[in-house]
Amino acid sequence: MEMLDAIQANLLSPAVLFFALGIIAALSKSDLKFPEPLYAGLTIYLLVAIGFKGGVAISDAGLAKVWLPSLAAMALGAIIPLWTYPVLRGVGRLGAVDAAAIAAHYGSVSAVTFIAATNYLKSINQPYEHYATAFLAVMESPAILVGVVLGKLASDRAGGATGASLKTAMHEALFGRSIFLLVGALIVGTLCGQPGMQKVEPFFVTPFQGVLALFLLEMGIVAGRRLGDLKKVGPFLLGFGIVVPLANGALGVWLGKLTGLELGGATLMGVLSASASYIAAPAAIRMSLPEANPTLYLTSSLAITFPFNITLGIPIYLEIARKLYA
Amino acid sequence: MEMLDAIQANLLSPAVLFFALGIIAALSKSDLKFPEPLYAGLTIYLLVAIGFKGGVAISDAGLAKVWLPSLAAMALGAIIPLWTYPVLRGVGRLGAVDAAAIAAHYGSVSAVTFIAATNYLKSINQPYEHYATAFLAVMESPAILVGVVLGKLASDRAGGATGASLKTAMHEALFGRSIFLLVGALIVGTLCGQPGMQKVEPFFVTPFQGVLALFLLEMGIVAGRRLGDLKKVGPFLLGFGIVVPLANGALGVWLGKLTGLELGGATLMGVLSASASYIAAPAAIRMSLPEANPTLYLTSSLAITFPFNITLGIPIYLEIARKLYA
Amino acid sequence: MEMLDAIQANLLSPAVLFFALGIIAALSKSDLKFPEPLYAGLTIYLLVAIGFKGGVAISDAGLAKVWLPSLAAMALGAIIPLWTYPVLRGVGRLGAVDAAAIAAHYGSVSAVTFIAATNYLKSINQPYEHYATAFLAVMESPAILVGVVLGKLASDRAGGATGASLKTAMHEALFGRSIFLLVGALIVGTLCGQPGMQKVEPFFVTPFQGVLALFLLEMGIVAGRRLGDLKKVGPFLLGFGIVVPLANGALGVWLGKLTGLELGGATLMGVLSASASYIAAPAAIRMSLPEANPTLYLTSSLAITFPFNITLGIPIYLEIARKLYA
Amino acid sequence: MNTHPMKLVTIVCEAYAKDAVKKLLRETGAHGYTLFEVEGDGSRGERPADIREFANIQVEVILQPDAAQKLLERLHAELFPRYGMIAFESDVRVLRPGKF
Amino acid sequence: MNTHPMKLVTIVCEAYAKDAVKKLLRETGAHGYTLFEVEGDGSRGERPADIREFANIQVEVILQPDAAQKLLERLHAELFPRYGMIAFESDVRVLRPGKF
Amino acid sequence: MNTHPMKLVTIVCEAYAKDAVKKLLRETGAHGYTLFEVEGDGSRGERPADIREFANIQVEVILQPDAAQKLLERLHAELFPRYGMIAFESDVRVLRPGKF
Ligand SMILES: Nc1ncnc2c1ncn2[C@@H]1O[C@H](COP(=O)(O)O)[C@@H](O)[C@H]1O
Ligand SMILES: Nc1ncnc2c1ncn2[C@@H]1O[C@H](COP(=O)(O)O)[C@@H](O)[C@H]1O
Ligand SMILES: Nc1ncnc2c1ncn2[C@@H]1O[C@H](COP(=O)(O)O)[C@@H](O)[C@H]1O
Ligand code: NA
Ligand code: NA
Ligand code: NA
Repeated sequence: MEMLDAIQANLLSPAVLFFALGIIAALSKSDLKFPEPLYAGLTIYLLVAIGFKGGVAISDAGLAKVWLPSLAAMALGAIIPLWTYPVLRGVGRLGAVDAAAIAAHYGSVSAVTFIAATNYLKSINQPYEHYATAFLAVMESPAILVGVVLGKLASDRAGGATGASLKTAMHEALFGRSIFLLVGALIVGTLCGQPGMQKVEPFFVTPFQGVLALFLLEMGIVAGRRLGDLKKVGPFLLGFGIVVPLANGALGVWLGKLTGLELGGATLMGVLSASASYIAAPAAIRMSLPEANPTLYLTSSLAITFPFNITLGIPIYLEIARKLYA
Repeated sequence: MEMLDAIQANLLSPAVLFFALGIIAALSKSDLKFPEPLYAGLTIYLLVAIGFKGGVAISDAGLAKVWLPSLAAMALGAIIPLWTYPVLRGVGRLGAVDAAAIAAHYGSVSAVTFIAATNYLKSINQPYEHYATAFLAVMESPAILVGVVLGKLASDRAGGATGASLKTAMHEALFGRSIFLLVGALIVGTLCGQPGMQKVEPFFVTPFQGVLALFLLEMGIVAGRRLGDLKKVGPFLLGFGIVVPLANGALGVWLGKLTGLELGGATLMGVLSASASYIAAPAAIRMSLPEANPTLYLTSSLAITFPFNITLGIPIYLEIARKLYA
Repeated sequence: MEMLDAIQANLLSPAVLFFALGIIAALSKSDLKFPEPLYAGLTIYLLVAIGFKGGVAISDAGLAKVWLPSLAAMALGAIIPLWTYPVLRGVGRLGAVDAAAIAAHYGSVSAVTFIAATNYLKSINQPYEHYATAFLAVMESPAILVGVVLGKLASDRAGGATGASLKTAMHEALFGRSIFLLVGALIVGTLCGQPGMQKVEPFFVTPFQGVLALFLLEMGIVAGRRLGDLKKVGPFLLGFGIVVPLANGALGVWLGKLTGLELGGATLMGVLSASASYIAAPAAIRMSLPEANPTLYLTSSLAITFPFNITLGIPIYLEIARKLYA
Repeated sequence: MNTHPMKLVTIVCEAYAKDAVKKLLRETGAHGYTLFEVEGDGSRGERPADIREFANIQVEVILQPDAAQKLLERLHAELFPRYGMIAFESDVRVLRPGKF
Repeated sequence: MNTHPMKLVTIVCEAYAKDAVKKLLRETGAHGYTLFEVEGDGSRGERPADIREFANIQVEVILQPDAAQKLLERLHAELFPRYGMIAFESDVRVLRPGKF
Repeated sequence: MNTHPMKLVTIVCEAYAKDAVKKLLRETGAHGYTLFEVEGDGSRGERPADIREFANIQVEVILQPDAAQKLLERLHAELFPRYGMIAFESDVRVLRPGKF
């Protein structure tokens, strides 16, 4: 009952409704389209804003509180590909490289899903540790590296076309633009603290939720365009894209509790664990494992898991956390 | 006297002054230019913001209040091409297809003019029905459809080159990006209501007037570039572009009063009626009536009627409303 | 001691830290890049906002207060190329056209440096005359014209390839987009005054510091990319790019005091005098003195003087002012 | 490495003609196309490309010679009268002729 | 459908040369041109195209052969010494020779 | 004014291949290149170019004939299997052959 209310509250938020509007735009073949620089600008804004806010929160809370759950988040990112890879191989009957690529996406994280979750918590007045952004920042890269290594091993065994070296993959995983912006802004925020925040708050904090709503309109268009690919990926990935996030979400919440987070923070750890990357991971994978089929990993992360998480997933992970903390 | 004051207040607003600055930029051949994605981004912002605000206003006021004047607005949009077409043919001696195209533009509406009018009313503390955005949303399409049908009939009779089918025109008139954004955001706003508004207000409402001022700078550049075409369109269209808005403005105000609007809402209905489209209509007409000469309809709507309305027209339509409500 | 604190406060501001982050992005070969329209959009926003604010300040203060220091600023802009040119020729052993080009850049001004300085003064609660933007507006062009004339004379003597005429240079120096925006917005602000300001404040004033921080991230990337050219320009220009701003800064502060400014305004006059143009001047010089080597003037203004000023220079010029006003 | 002769047809037109051109490409058997926004000037005046009403695009398509011929013919008959556009053909050589 | 031989001259240059190139086009009798922004690398280093100071454009113009020859000559004499640029010529075929 | 024959190689590929293509250009001796973003459609489906994951670029490079041959060979052997791309060659004439 309570959970249905929670889901309904989420579905009627501007962010989710604009996301739905974007999907309708794509399906109705409207010529509505965000020019690439606008998309890039909104992405930069969201990443810098969330990173900066998180950094200020770290400077408020002190590193002592942050390091343990951050370490757990990194471990989580590395472990997820290790358990999903055999599932994709064994149950899904996917090729080794495709399995590694998809596993990397689900171990990595989606910043927009995280942002939507913080907004949701805020809107229902559920407090959370603001430094949770640190988990987002450290969780993007490890899974990508693990996934690329898995794929390289498989593709070497098969003597397949070799993509860029592991070094390129590491550079992309550590200096790729989304990670660079997030980690960079986090550090800037930590150095500035509250005095810096006061200066930039009216730009980076106050209008943030509105910008997110506008951005989700574009994300809806992008995801909607891929809906046609759902038949190409088959029923296994469709199920995978919903069941695996639920499992990872529960795992993340539990680990959050274990490492001392409050209910809000553990929910966010669950959301991160459940989310799949569609910006950083595709870029790194496309360059390091070019033999992997982009339709498979992009469709599952962008057209299945992302919409699932921002509509139903987020309230569900909160509910799991509530059960665990009850 | 009072009207001169009203006009002066409008002329000295940042929005109108920035519009003038844009015209000067074009005339002085400054290399100032907004890149297309910036123009697109500002348009998306303005349409989403105004649509969302209107939707929230509908959810506040209830559909019962909104449906009758909205229906009147639709009818108005369909009627204007029907009376201006014979004028353009008979008095202006224009070809059938050109007449139909221009008639469609004047029946349809300019969202930016409407936005400028709401800002003007706000700045002089004249209350208005915020759900008036609904009239804007429903008034864009009907005139385009009527105009295309008029043009098709004429061009079939003449055996002229046939453009895209009426179906294409309808798709463009209903799913073209500006209408889609406006109607979509209106529905999102209606579904969200005040709780949604609270989240996005600092982005969609607070900075709105400033964004409009910046956008009008670009509109000034665009309109200014077309001023050179004024000699191409001849004195008839020059007069048409000022007299017809005045007539339509009065018609709109009167219809607004008839359907139960207050003074502010009736003024806005007048503004909509008086305004000519330069985004949605050109796109639909270019595709459905390609034989129509774009110089004629773009110059009259963009370089004559638009500047007239946002400088002198708006205060005049308010004055007409005041007379009618006195 | 106090000065070290002042420098530290500046270095830990979000704006300067984001600038540093941009440099790191360039050096670490991250693929982070602002699309050109985003850069253009941020530039337009900053120039319009600062110009508008300055114009409103003029309308508050009255022209009587503004004209004398503005005239001094113009003279300063014209004099700087006249004294730096012989230095560049004699000490730096640069060719006549290159010397003229560089001299023009140091006589002209950097709007972003000015904006960073006003933010700095605000953050340490140092009051300043807000109409100082007027000095920024009038100081961009004179130096460019003087520099072009110096270069033309030299290149005529040498019978070199002739660029565009002096007329083109004047048009660019007076109607080039950055100057046009700044002067235009200043006039709009003067005409609107406080009533206009109230409407657009939430867009042009409140989020301003945050936008500046984001913009400096991009400026860091742009400057960072040119760091590799430092070896090409040689030790003379390296020293020139730091010593000359210090000299000009002191000169500007002194002239500010002479023409009746308070401590804050004189500091800003010093900052303007010390800053070197990297937007308006390069455009005008490239067209009027195409024989001049862009690596020399762009690297010294963008990769030496600009970073120096926004990190160390601004607090130093304030300190000079404090000494002078003590 | 053998290269195979093929035709490159380039079309510069107002952006409103995009759907009509794409449709024609499909009908004349093109297996792909490449497209980008351009500014331009011609008999219909400047197209400064900063707002959609004046936007211009360039479409490039590689085709078998006879398909190119057919495309040009239909462009001339069906689209030239309706839209501001130019089209021209040139010779190129590709590596995988089966792809086009 | 008959096609007629014509020359396509392509110029890649820094954006600051835009006005000078346009002027030259007018003077050599071009009836139109097409232009777009590009990134590039060459003897004058990379032009990453994200700020105006490093912007690059590509200009394409279709001309009668002798006009093309004249354009190339004047580019070589007047603009090559002043701006970072390259230019090349190729053969194309058009449908309406009178238009160019 | 004498013009000199040279080859223009055009590559249309997904943006992720950018670094690999640039590397190949360097290795085959190109002295420069020109590059811009494009939309496209082909055997791998539409690339609407509004987000980076679906971005497409066009690279144009002028080369000596033998360098062009080598570039095409290596593209075919090394990059065609890995990325969505097409490449073609055409004849152009330049003014300063030493530059390329
Ligand atoms: N001679 C030409 N060379 C290159 N492009 C041209 C030429 N003439 C026209 N164009 C392009 O084709 C578009 C439509 O041409 P028009 O219908 O003549 O205005 C123009 O906007 C230009 O982009
Ligand atoms: N070999 C080449 N192939 C294609 N484009 C080139 C080549 N060389 C130079 N360019 C283009 O021409 C511009 C100016 O060349 P440059 O003056 O050599 O720096 C470069 O930025 C490139 O866009
Ligand atoms: N026949 C063609 N003509 C022009 N461009 C093409 C053609 N086929 C493919 N392309 C371009 O090459 C890209 C990659 O092609 P593909 O690997 O076939 O999807 C496409 O996105 C198009 O931009
Ligand atoms: Na995850
Ligand atoms: Na109307
Ligand atoms: Na200066």
